[in-house]
Amino acid sequence: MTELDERTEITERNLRILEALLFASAEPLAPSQMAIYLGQGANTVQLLKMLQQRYASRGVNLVQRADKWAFRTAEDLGFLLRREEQETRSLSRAALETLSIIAYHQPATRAEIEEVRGVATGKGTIDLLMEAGWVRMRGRRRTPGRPVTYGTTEAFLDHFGLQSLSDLPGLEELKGSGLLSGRLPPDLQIPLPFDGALREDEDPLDGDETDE
Amino acid sequence: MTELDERTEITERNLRILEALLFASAEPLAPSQMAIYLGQGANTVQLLKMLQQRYASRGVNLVQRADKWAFRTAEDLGFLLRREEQETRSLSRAALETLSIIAYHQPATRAEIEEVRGVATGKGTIDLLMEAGWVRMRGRRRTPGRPVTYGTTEAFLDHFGLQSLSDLPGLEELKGSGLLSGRLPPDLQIPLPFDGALREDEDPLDGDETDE
Amino acid sequence: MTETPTNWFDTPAPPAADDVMYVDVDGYEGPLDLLLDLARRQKVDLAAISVLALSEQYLAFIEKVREKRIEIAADYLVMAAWLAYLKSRLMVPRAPSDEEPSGEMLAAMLQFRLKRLEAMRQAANQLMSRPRLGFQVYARGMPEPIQIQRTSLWEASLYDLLKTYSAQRERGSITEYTPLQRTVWSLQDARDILQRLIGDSFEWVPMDTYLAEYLTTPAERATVRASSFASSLELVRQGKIDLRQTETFGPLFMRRRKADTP
Repeated sequence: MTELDERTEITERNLRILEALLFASAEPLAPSQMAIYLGQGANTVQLLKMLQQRYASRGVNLVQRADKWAFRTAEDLGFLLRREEQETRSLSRAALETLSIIAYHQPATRAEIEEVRGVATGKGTIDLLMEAGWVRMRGRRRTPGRPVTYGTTEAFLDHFGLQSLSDLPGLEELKGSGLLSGRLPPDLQIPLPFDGALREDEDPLDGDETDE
Repeated sequence: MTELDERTEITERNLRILEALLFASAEPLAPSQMAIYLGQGANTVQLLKMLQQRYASRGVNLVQRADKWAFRTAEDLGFLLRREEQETRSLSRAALETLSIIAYHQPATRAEIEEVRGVATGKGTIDLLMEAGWVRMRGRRRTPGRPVTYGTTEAFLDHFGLQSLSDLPGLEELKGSGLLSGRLPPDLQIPLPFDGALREDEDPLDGDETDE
Repeated sequence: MTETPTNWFDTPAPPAADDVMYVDVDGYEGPLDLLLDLARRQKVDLAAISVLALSEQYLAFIEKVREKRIEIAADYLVMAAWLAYLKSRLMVPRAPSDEEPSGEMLAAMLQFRLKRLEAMRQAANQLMSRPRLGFQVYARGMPEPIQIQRTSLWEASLYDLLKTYSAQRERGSITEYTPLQRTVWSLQDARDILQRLIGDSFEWVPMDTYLAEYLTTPAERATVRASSFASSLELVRQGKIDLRQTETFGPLFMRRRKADTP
């Protein structure tokens, strides 16, 4: 067996393992969770990209959600697979608005959400979004009162089929028009949805506040 | 487009639909359940067999169960779905007390351990220490009832970074490090752990008692 | 900013009265939502909206609602006040010394907020119309869970081991316990002493003054005070002395009771 053959065989074996792992899980997996099963020296992300390519034209695609990967049915088949509207508990307009404000303005405090909506947000609205698993408490803003900051979760990305927050629809235009600015009127500084662990003006939550 | 091309395209499309259906279904599907999603005149079973062939060498296989079909992890990769996990846990106080008495007083019988502790020692505690690999049955005391004597193992020395049992600090060292207070009765003695195979008052265990 | 013609200054045709009439306040998510709806009725791009006209419509609407004596949330009234202020700023020319924000700035601010709210609504719609997991896109329907077998790895440090051992040896070795002997004033003693000290004094004297010589040993202070106090209550009950305290935690005064006072 030539060296090339051998390398191909190893790659194929690793790809099979990744396929099996990703098929078996309903939740997206991080490369680090899969790397332990691969042969030594395997480049997990590179292999995942190979696999993604192979499945690109199939009925099931390999997609990336934040830094995790998952198999999902192809988007273009959605019309076929669309199940009966099981969405009996559809989101209220208030919840939808709150979700998009958190998504585009994160990290956002409750006061900031209310500022955009021009109306007080019932505590239940954010709770509902947290219960759905789309919104989480990120930390605390380093301002008087240390208000909790909210952001979106990985499940949010997965649910809406986004690879990262930069894929949020219309983000570029919003950024361009300065509408994501917290301050009025159009400010020079245009904050983008912040995805990192904690921004410089955020403190971590106190221990007992992180649920999950 | 030639007729052949067209046929190929229709086949590919149907295969994609089957892939997505089988992937997303919560239970194995019968061909009749899938046929309604395919183009008219499609031979569902033939398509399923094609798909089965394609996935035959992959990490996930299309398998037939009775007359229903489902994706399943390739059998040779089943090991991926079983995982052994080690979790580190700290010893309970009772276990730690028992272990330390066994270490210093070995060979020690259960009655002797209880005498030092001042409370009854549950069987579970010693079992746990044996399971952890730190304590072993050494022999039987040559006294009425022939109680089992316990001692420590090599793994015990390993874990606590001791070369030998004589490395366990004695009375003066314990006092010097502040672990023992100065206000102790003058007759308090810290025993020298016995390191040998069997002490003169010990009999070997009966053949079937030595595990491992 | 003042140079460019601001088209929200232009007064458009006033809205038809009934346009405002059938607006139902219950359907709105706050004043900004109401304003946004009114703005849409101008049927122009938000950038080209007349803020002045908008303010007038809003104020007219609130007026209508109040005439009907319909309860209206404070939010709406706050916005009405702000819009009235905005209107005045837009109509009154700005004095050079004026420190407050110009009408144009306030109008731009309102316009920005309306645009931002509308943008967030559009974003929410766009989000919801994406192929969503569980609606158009699916995860594996039969996930094959990983079976985990857990084995415990025990953790303890040599320090823990030694500390535990020492602690229990120490516990087991201290068998002799001699309780500390304390001098205790019996109630009878305290009573005798108090009666002797008070003697025939009809003056109010603090208890601690009487007991001064007994309170010098710190160890005995508590028992002296406690027993003396308890005894003094008994003496009061027997009508032999009077007690008085003028403030909480203040000194306790005592004196002999005169036989003839009730």
